[in-house]
Amino acid sequence: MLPEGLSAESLRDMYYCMVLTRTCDDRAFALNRQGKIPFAATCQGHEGVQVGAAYALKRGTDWIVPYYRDTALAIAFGVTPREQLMCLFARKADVFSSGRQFPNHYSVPHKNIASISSIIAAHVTHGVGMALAFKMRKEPAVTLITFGEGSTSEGEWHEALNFAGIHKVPAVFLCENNEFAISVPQRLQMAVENVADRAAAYGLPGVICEGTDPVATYLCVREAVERARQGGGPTLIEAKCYRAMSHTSDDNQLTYRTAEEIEALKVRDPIPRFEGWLKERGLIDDGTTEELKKKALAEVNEATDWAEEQPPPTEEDLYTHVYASGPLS
Amino acid sequence: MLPEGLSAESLRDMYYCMVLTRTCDDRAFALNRQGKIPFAATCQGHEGVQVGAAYALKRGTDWIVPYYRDTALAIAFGVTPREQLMCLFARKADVFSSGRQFPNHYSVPHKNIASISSIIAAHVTHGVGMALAFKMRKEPAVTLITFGEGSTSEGEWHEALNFAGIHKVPAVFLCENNEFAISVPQRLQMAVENVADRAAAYGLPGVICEGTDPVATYLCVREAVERARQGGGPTLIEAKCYRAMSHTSDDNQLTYRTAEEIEALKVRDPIPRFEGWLKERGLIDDGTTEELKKKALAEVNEATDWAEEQPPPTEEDLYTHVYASGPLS
Amino acid sequence: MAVKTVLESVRDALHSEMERDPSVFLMGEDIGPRGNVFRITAGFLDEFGRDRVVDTPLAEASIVGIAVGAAMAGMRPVAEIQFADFIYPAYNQIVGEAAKIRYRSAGGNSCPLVVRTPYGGGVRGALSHSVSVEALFYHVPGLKVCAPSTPADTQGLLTSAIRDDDPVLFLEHKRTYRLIKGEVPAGDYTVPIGKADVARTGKDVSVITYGLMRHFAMEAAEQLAGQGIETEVIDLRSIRPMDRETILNSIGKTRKALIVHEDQKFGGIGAEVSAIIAEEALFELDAPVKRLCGPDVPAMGYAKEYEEAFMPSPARIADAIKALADF
Amino acid sequence: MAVKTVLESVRDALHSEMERDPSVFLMGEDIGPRGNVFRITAGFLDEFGRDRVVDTPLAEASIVGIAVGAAMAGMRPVAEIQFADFIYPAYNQIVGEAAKIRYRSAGGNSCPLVVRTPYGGGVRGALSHSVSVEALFYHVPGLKVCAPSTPADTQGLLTSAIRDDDPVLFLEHKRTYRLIKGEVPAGDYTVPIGKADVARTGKDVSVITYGLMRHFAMEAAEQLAGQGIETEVIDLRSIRPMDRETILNSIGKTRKALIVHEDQKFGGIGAEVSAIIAEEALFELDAPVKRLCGPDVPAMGYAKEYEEAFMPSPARIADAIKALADF
Ligand SMILES: Cc1ncc(C[n+]2csc(CCOP(=O)(O)OP(=O)(O)O)c2C)c(N)n1
Ligand SMILES: Cc1ncc(C[n+]2csc(CCOP(=O)(O)OP(=O)(O)O)c2C)c(N)n1
Ligand SMILES: [Mg+2]
Ligand SMILES: [Mg+2]
Repeated sequence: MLPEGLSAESLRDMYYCMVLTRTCDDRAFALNRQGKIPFAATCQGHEGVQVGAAYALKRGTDWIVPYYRDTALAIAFGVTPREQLMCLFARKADVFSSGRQFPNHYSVPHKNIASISSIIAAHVTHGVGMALAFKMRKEPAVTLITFGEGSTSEGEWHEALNFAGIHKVPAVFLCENNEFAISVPQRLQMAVENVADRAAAYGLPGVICEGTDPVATYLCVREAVERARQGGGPTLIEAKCYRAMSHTSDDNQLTYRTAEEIEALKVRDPIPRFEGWLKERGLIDDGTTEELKKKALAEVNEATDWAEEQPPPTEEDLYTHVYASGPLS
Repeated sequence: MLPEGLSAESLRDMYYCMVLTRTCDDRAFALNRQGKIPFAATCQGHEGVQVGAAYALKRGTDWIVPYYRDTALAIAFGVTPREQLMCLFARKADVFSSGRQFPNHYSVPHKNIASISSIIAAHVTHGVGMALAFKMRKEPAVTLITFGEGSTSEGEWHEALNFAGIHKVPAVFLCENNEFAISVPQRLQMAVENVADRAAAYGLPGVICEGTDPVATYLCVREAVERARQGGGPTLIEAKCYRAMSHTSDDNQLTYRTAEEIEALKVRDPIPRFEGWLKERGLIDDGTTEELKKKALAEVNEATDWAEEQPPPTEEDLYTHVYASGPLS
Repeated sequence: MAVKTVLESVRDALHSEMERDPSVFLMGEDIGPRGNVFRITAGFLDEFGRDRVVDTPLAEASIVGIAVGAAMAGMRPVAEIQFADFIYPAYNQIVGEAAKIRYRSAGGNSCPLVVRTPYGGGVRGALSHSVSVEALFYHVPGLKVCAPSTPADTQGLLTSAIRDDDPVLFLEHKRTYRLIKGEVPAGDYTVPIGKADVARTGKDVSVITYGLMRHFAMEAAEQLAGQGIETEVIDLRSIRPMDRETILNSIGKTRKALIVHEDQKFGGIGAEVSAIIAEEALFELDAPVKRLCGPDVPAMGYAKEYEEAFMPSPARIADAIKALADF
Repeated sequence: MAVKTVLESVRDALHSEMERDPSVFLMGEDIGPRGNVFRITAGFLDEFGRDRVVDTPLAEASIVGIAVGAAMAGMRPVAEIQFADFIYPAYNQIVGEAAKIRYRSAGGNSCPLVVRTPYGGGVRGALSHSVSVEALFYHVPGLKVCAPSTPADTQGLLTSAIRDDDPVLFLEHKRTYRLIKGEVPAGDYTVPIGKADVARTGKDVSVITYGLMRHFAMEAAEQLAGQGIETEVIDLRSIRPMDRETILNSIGKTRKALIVHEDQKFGGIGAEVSAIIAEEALFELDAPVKRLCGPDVPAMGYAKEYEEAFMPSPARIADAIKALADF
């Protein structure tokens, strides 16, 4: 039996999203090592929660307010490999920011993806405000707001959840708990075992799911989204996942984590696990997975070559979009 | 039987503190109506929690980090009627701020009372930092940090409790819940029934006590203080009390609360209730209460006359204490 | 034309924009049943309902942050910070977020937000209810900052600010709320953001100012007129964008500049005004560019004596004008 | 004298002050096992222990707020904000609290706190890891702001900042961390807060600058020396208090001023420098007071092209000096 709401096809699509993301992610680091781009950030270990969450939303209606580690979420929500590579190369036609922001700061209004900055947790109130607007206008949309467990320490995070709980706005808060904030382990980030334990302070349900499992996350987020859509108010979901690589290409996790510890995480890799799950149910076979991996590689190769050729911003581009009325007013 | 740690004498002292505070409070509003001072803030309805809390602390060792509604706490912790009246009149020799801050912004370092501003919740991290210093220096001191229920909405409040919980600093967080933040009722401030429910988000015990009862509050704070002193970490205490008057002399609570509602609060007045409690136990009699009320009035009269005569700051005083090294550094 | 106070002009601008445009709504502390601590929005809750008059929790970062999100989703929120002294917790949302949303998304998103707040001293607001914050925000590209001083300018600029497609910090000098009365044109009245007002023409000295100090400068100018000194008074009204043209035109005429603001001198708005003049009109000057400002101490204190010593007065402004005229 | 990088000079100042004074301790994100994201405090945790090297939660307001409390209780905390772009959430604690504690308590309390943070661009830090924040803080009385540019000044001023009895915002230009090397005197070396450095003497034009731009200005000056233009380069080092005397002395000599900073122009530090000159040395000037600064756009973008277009370069500085020399 398939999980409610997911067809065999959408399960295979989810798998493909995860593979495509991994291919993009690996490409980013390869380009960084080649000296072609100065910076890369990873989502390896988070693909399950992100793809599961994306599929629980109604495309064209719901919005995502992601954070910088949400490559899989963005891709599952409609960001293309070309868009991804354009931001990696900081090209003028980069749809997210025209090469202004760091990579992975997704922003595609026509795909219902909100603009975010690098300032941790600053987007959480934005997602609440968007949900408030939907509620005021009696629109059926829900916002999914994501962040890491470290982000829950920020005062703005508290204020966002507090307001959301009082005004029962249609928002879902999804914490991708990978147990680290750069080098800081969870036990130095909070005195509770689960981020979900914080929900009680805001009168919200707090739910925990296995974040390496896209189906488990899907089911959990789906329930929360429907509750929010019905006017039942927000939910705080904690998806337990892990960070396979260093924080970004600027970090070296061996300065604060042992090689053994890192190695041991590999058994949780969401991609082979989901592959196994699909195979057990006869939804995919070795031939298909190979084919999909090849297809992803071809897509990412094409996107890389194309994006590399696109023009960078020019000096004049520095002055655009300061105000609606022009550069200096 | 007397409550643990409280002698008959200290119970009578507590009563006197409450009466003295009420006398100061009434005087402030009288001076305001007479046009002698432009501003007054009240603590009526909070005297129980404040005096109870003060008596749970070790004078000369522990510190209070109060907020602007803590007249009774300050008086019970050693602030004199003269000091109180000097700040009301904004005199140069006002020990709290030399007439720079609004009244009731207590600050008496040699009495272990920290300096606070009017910016809601900004002092909560300070109290945590002081406690951290005590812990680092292995001193036996505990900080008592107070605030209203509205203050718990601020992000800085969250950050303070989160850090305190992780590092188990010797602090006690005491919320004086009077159900209003100026005009905003608790249900628009948080989606939970009790502020104490928020403790769970920080791995702290959350305790509720009857804040109009000084003995109940004393017992509750005492336990938390001792726990903190032993290294057991902080506690969040919620003392349920009420605000008898408008927020300040600039407010008019009839714009957002009915006269009946306000009238009905009177039965909770901590002073007659505590008086009754003491009488039931034979710790005080009508003669003594009358005498103490007269004594308080005499003290406050003397302080008023004296303070009114003291010189105000001069133009040169504007420039002092900008930097340790002088006015413009 | 109706005569009203500055406070009433704020109320009227909010009221007519809320009537005109359903995407306009208000957020802030005590703006509901209490109708704001100055009673500006008294009655709004009953008229517009709880959805459009949102009494928020006591949390400034989220008052602005949630308004930013709503603005990104197509609303036109007007967020209130109860006193400018309490705006600091929202600094990240205003400076780090709102001001950069259009730029960082290369025009994909916008943030049509107004943050309005009462600022300034002279009402015995003490150390934490008297601050001037304009200099802490006017350096930020992507943000606009208004600080009008008359009822007409306040109503006209607030209306423009609400209709503006970018974030505007709208500063209302609280001493002017009830003190300053004036005529306001009826109907759909706007004043463009970025244009200064020549409040008074004169040939001897230019006073460049804004906020409460406009009124004090006008008083000083009237006094001096009796002594044969003709002062030109420029009320900037908008701090960012700043009307360089009006400033430079005036200097070209008077050849002497006095900048007056209540806010502290070092690094205040007057620094930029002076720098514009020193960069673009240096050889037109017959005297040093002078600044008469609040003193470089942390805040205005509670005691009357502190307030009086802190704030430039009409008499002190007149002295400074006279010194320049005599230069 | 040892030759070291700016980064090493920060490390050495922190290390010797921690050794010297047990009340000095560090708080910040990732300063423990990670040794700070630039590895400045690598090894400190093992040497000084968890009590004195506190890896905090991800929450800037409390990093500063808790440090303020500890400072009030007699400690000398050095709080780190990982990048200056993340300082905004702590604005209330720095501007509203730390800067006012001495004043508001009439000397009863003090706040010997250092907040240090890497700022500035040129390292492909993109929109949120490149900001210059000095102009958002230097207006605040009660606060001191340092922005040194050489290893010696960095070590000497950071040592002074830690020993100072008032709060100091200490800005480290992140591009200088590994780029700039120089000699630092051995032993207990301090540089007084509030004194500028005449980095180069000259008679034709004064360049007043600080941070990375000091080095770019020196490059430009060297180039021009070959063409017979003698540039005086003033490195402010401290932004508040600002060394008016050194600025004015230099203007008295060269009669021409160019102010250079990477931060945006409108309302930047250059405004105050220019205003000081226009107020006190107007008749000594032979040319308008010029400012060469970052452009008035919200931020430095990620693409190399944005960075290059944003930042003043030695070549652009040389052009501006030449234009003034020729004036
Ligand atoms: C306000 C702010 N402070 C600090 C940083 C630096 N920083 C970037 S990511 C990060 C850790 C975030 O951890 P978490 O929220 O758990 O997300 P994760 O990266 O683990 O997915 C930090 C400290 C920042 N970007 N913004
Ligand atoms: C940061 C900040 N925001 C707003 C205010 C204005 N203000 C002063 S007291 C108050 C209400 C506080 O309510 P609560 O914390 O419940 O304390 P209470 O006054 O009820 O004792 C408000 C909104 C302020 N002083 N500081
Ligand atoms: Mg994490
Ligand atoms: Mg309250």
